[in-house]
Amino acid sequence: MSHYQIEANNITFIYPDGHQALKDISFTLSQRESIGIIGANGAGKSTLLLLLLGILFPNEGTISVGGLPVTKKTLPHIREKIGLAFQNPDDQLFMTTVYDDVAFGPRNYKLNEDEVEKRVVQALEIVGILHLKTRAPYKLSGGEKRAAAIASVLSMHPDILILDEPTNALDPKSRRRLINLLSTFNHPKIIATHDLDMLFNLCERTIILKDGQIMADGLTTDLLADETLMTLCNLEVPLSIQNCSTCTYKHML
Amino acid sequence: MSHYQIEANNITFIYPDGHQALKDISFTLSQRESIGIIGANGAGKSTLLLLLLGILFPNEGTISVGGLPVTKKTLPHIREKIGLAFQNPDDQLFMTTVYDDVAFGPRNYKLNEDEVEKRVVQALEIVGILHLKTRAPYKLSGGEKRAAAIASVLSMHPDILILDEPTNALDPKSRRRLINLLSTFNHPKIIATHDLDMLFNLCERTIILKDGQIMADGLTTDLLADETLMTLCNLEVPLSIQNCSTCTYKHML
Amino acid sequence: MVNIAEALDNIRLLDALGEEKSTVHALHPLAKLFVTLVFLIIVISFSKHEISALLPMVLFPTIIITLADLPVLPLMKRVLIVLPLVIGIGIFNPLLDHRPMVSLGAITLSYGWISFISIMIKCLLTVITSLILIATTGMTNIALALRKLKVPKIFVLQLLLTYRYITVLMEEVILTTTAYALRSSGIKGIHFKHWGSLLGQLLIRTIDRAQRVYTSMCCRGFDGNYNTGTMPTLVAKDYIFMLFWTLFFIITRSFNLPMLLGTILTGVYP
Amino acid sequence: MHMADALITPIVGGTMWISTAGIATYSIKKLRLNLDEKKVPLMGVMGAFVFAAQMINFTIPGTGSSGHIGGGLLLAIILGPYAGFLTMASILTIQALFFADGGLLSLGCNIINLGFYTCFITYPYIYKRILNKGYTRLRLFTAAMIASIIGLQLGSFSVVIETLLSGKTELPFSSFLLLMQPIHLAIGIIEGLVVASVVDFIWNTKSEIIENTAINKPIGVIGFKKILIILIIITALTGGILSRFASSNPDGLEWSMFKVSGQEELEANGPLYETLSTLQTKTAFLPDYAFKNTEVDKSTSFAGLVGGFLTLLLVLSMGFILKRFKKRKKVNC
Ligand SMILES: Nc1ncnc2c1ncn2[C@@H]1O[C@H](COP(=O)(O)OP(=O)(O)OP(=O)(O)O)[C@@H](O)[C@H]1O
Ligand SMILES: Nc1ncnc2c1ncn2[C@@H]1O[C@H](COP(=O)(O)OP(=O)(O)OP(=O)(O)O)[C@@H](O)[C@H]1O
Ligand SMILES: [Mg+2]
Ligand SMILES: [Mg+2]
Repeated sequence: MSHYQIEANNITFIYPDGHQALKDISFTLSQRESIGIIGANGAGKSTLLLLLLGILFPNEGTISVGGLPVTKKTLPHIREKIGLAFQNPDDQLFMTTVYDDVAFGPRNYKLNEDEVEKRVVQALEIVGILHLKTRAPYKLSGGEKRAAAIASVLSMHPDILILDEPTNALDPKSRRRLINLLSTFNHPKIIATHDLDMLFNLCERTIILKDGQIMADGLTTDLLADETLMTLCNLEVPLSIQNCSTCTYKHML
Repeated sequence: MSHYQIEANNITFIYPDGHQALKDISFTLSQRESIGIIGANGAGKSTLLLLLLGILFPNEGTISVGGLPVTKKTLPHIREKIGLAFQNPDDQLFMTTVYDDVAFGPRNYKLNEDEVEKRVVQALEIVGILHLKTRAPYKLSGGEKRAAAIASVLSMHPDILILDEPTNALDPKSRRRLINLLSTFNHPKIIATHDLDMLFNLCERTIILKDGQIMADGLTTDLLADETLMTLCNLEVPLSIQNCSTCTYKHML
Repeated sequence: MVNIAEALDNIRLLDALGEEKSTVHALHPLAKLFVTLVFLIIVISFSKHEISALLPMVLFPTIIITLADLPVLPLMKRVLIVLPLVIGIGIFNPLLDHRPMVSLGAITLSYGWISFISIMIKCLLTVITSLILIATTGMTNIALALRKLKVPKIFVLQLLLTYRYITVLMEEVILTTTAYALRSSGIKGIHFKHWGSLLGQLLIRTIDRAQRVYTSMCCRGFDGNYNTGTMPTLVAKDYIFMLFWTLFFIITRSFNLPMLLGTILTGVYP
Repeated sequence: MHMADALITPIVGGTMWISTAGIATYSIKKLRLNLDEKKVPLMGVMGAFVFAAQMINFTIPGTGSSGHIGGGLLLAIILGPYAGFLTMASILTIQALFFADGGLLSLGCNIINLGFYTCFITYPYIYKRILNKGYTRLRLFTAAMIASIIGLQLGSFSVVIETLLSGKTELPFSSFLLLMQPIHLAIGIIEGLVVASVVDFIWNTKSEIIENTAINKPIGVIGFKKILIILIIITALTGGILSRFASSNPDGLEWSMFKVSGQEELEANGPLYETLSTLQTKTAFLPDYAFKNTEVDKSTSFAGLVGGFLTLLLVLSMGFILKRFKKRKKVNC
C-alpha cells in the first residue's frame, strides 16, 4: 500500500464532445500536505477535482486514493474518505433545513441519531453558523450558504478535503474567517481557486494548470512569485507578495 | 431639471416577505462620476441597484435618473439610459449565440439590422471577444461569459453603466483586462463589489452599506484605509493599501 | 429518458454540428424543414408490409450526412436508444401474425416479420432524418423557420428560452444529484423522503432565475415582442433542393424501384 | 410513452398535429388576454426544469426500481393550464428534434397525450376540484396522485387508440390495452407522489409561487367545453376530409395508407412495366435465374431481395463516392 493519500498517474481526460480537458497529469498528495490548484478560466481545475472523486473517469492513466484505485467498485469507500465542496453551494444544499443538510451524510452512514447530532453541531460550530441550523438553505446569504456547504462536508469526517473556489462571492470578513478556519484543519486539502492570496496563506505546495497540462508543481512561495510563469498562465503575482511600491522590497507573509 | 445623472432621496425598501433590505438611502451621482458600492453579504447592494432601474420600486422615497423620476411610465426611457450587468452572467445570456445576445437590446430599440451589426461588432471588439460571436453562450468559460454579458450592455450605448460584482469568478488576467477596460469608459459607473482592490483602481467615490443603511459615503482612498470603519462593516483594508510589512509606510497606488 | 450527462452531451453535439458550415448548412432552414417533413410523411405512408420499396429512401439521409460531414456513429447511437420503444410494440407483429408472406428457399417470412422489419426500417429512417435536420440547421434557425411559418412569437420565444435553459439546468441537476450521491453511500436514485426537497429546491432556484432572466430582458428593451433579426430569403438553390427531393420521394413512393431493378435483373414477369 | 413516427400513419399524425395547433392557438389567445409578461421567461425556464427533472430517477420505496416524472401536471400547477400546455409542447418539440424521442410527425400525438389530458382535464377537474376545498397535505397528495394516474391512463389510452388507428401493429385492442394501462398505473403513482412532494415543499416554503395558479387565485374559468368542441370538430373534420379524400381518390392519394403490398403497385404500373421488361431482356445479367415455374410470390420476393440489396449498395456507394470526391476536392484546394 502506498503511503500517499492521492496518487494520479498520467491521467488524460477528454469530454464526450471531444474536448480534451486534461493531458498527462501526474502528482501525489502525501499524508499531511495541502495543495493549491490554480490556472486560467477553463484550465481544467474543476475537471481534475471531479476525476479524483470518480465523478468522471480518466480516458488514460490511473488514480488511487488512500492506496485504493478509483474504480466503480471502490467508489463508496473513496467517497467516504474524501469530502468535496462544489464551486456553487447551491448545487450542494438540497435539504429543507441547514441541520438536515449537514446531517444528511452521517445519517446515510447509519450512525445513530445522537452521534449524528454531535457531528452536526460540531461541524456547524467550526464554520460558525450554529445559529442558522433551523433556517432553509436557499434563504441564506451567499457567504452563509458557502459555510453550510463546507459544514455538510465536514460532518462526514473526511480524511481529505477538496474545495472548489471556496472564497468566491464571500465578503472580505467572511473570506478571512474561512481562511482561518481552513488553516486549522489537520486534514490534507486540495483547493482550486483564483484567490492567490488565500493560497499563499493555506497551501505550501501549488500546481499550476494551463490548457489541461501541469505547467508547474512546487512551493507556493516560489511559483507565485515567478512573474514570467504567472503571466504565461493568465495569472498574476498576488498583491501580498508584489513589490512594495515604497520600499521595493519583496516581502513574504 | 437636475444636473445629476442619478438622484436617490430617502429610499426605503421592504421585500414582500417583510425583510427590510434598505433604510433611508440618499445619494447623487453626477455627470462624470464613478461610485463603488461595498458592504457585507446581504448588506443590500444588489437590491439598491435593482431599485435604480425600476426593477423594484421603493416603499418610500424617490429616485430620478437623468432628471426623470423612476416610475412605471418612464421605465422604457430610463432603461435605455442605464445598462445593468447582473451578478451572474447566466441570468443575462439567454440567446443561442453571443451575437444574438449582444444584438438583443439594439434590435428591441428597432434599429435597422446594419446599425445593429455595427453596434454588436463594436461592443464585442471592446471586450475582446469578437471571435466568439457565433459561439453558444453556455459553452463559454466564466470569463468569456462575463465579457459577453458586459458587451450585451455596451451595445445599447447606455449613458450610465451599472455592474454587480463584475470581477467575480474571473481569473487574475481576465480580471485585470476587465478593470483596464472599465477604466477607459467615459460613462458614469456604479459598481457593487467585494473586490476592493478593483474599486481602488476604478472609483473615486465609495458608498459603504451596512444592514441596508449607508454607513459612509466619501473618497475611496479615505474610506478604504479606515480600518475601524472597514472592520465594522465586515470588510477589510485592501491589500494594495495595507501597511507594507517591511517599511510600514501606507502606500497608495 | 437516457442518462442525463449523456443527454447533455447529445444536445451539445447536435448544437455544435448545427453551427458548422457546409452546402447543406447553407440552405434555407425552411427548405430543410419542408423536405424533412415530406420525407417523414412519405416514409410512414408506405404500407406496413413494405420493405423493398422503402429502401431508395435511404438515399436522402446518406447524401445529406455525406454532404454535411456529419459523424455517423453518434447519430446511430441515438437510433439504438430510441429503438427499444418501437421494438416493444412492433415485436408483437411476428408473434401474432403467422401468415406466410414470402419464402426464399428454405426460409419463409410471415406477414408479422415483414411488418416488423418494415417498422424497424421506418424507425431508423425517421429518427436519423429528424436528427439530421437539427444537426444541419441549429435551433435558432429552426426558430426562424417557425416564425416564417407564422407560428406565434410567444411560442417561438418560449421554445428558444426553454432550449437555452435546458443546458444550464441540466448542469445544475447533474451537480445536485452528484452531491446527493456523494453523501448517500451508494444508494441509487433519490430516496422517497427527499423527493420534495430536492426537486423543490431546484424548482425555487429555477423560478428565481426565471425572474432574473426576465428583468435582464426588460432592461434591454424587451416589450413582449421578440426580434431575431432579418430572415434570409429562399433562393434558387433552396427551390431546387426542395423540388429535387420531393420529386424523388414521390417517384419512390409511386414505383417500387428496387422491385423494378430486381425484376429487370432476374427477368421475372409478374 | 412517446409515440414514434414509425408507428403512425400520416392521417393520424396530421389529425393530431392540427388538433394540437388548434389548442395551442386557443391557449395563446387565452394567455394574451391577461399577458403576465413575466410568464414568458418563467415558461421557458420551467420547461427546462421539467426537461431536466425528467432525467432524475426516483427510487420507488420497497421495490428497488425507479421512475421519473412526465411533468404535465406540475407545469399546469405552477403555470396554469394554458401556459402549461404550451410549455409541454415546446419540451416535446425539443425532445423530438434533439433526441428523436417521439418523432416530428408524431409530435402532435405526443403533445396531446402528455400535455392535453394533464393540463385541460385532470388539472382543472380533479386536482383543482379536490384542492378547492382548502389545502391540506392529505388533500394535496390525494389530488396529485389521482390527477397523475388518470392523466397517464388517458394518455396511454390515447397511445393505444392512435397506434391501432394507424394499423401498424397486429396487437388486438384488448391486449394492447392490458399491456399499456397497468404499466402506466405504476408510473402514475410515482408521478403523483413526486409532484405532490414538490408542491408540498414549495407550499411550505415559498407559497407565493403557486398561489396565483393553484388555489387562492384560480386563473379564471377554463373554457374546457370550448376546447373540447374545438378538438372534436378539428379531429372530425381533418380525419373525415383526409380519409374521404383518400378513399374516393385512391390513385391520387394511394400513397396515403390503403395499399397492402408492393405487388399491387407493380401491376398498377403496367405500361411502364412493359417498357422496362423489354429493356430488361437486353440488360439482365441473370436472365435464367428467374423462378418462372414457381409461385409468383416466391420469385417477386427474390426479385425484391436482389433489387433491395442492390439499391442499398447503390445508395451507400453513392455516399461513399461523394465522400471521396469531396475529400479530393478539399485536397485540391
Ligand atoms: N461537460 C463538458 N463538456 C465539454 N467540455 C467541457 C465540459 N465541462 C468543461 N468543459 C471544458 O473543459 C475545460 C476545463 O473545464 P473546467 O471546468 O475544468 O475549468 P476550470 O479550470 O475549473 O475553469 P474555471 O476557472 O472557469 O472554473 C474548459 O475548456 C471547458 O470548456
Ligand atoms: N427576494 C427576496 N425576498 C426577501 N428577502 C430578500 C430577497 N432578496 C434579497 N433579500 C434579502 O435582502 C437583503 C439584501 O440582499 P442583497 O441581495 O441586496 O444583498 P447584497 O448586498 O447584494 O449581498 P451579496 O454580497 O451576497 O450579493 C439580504 O438580507 C437578503 O437576504
Ligand atoms: Mg472550475
Ligand atoms: Mg449581490
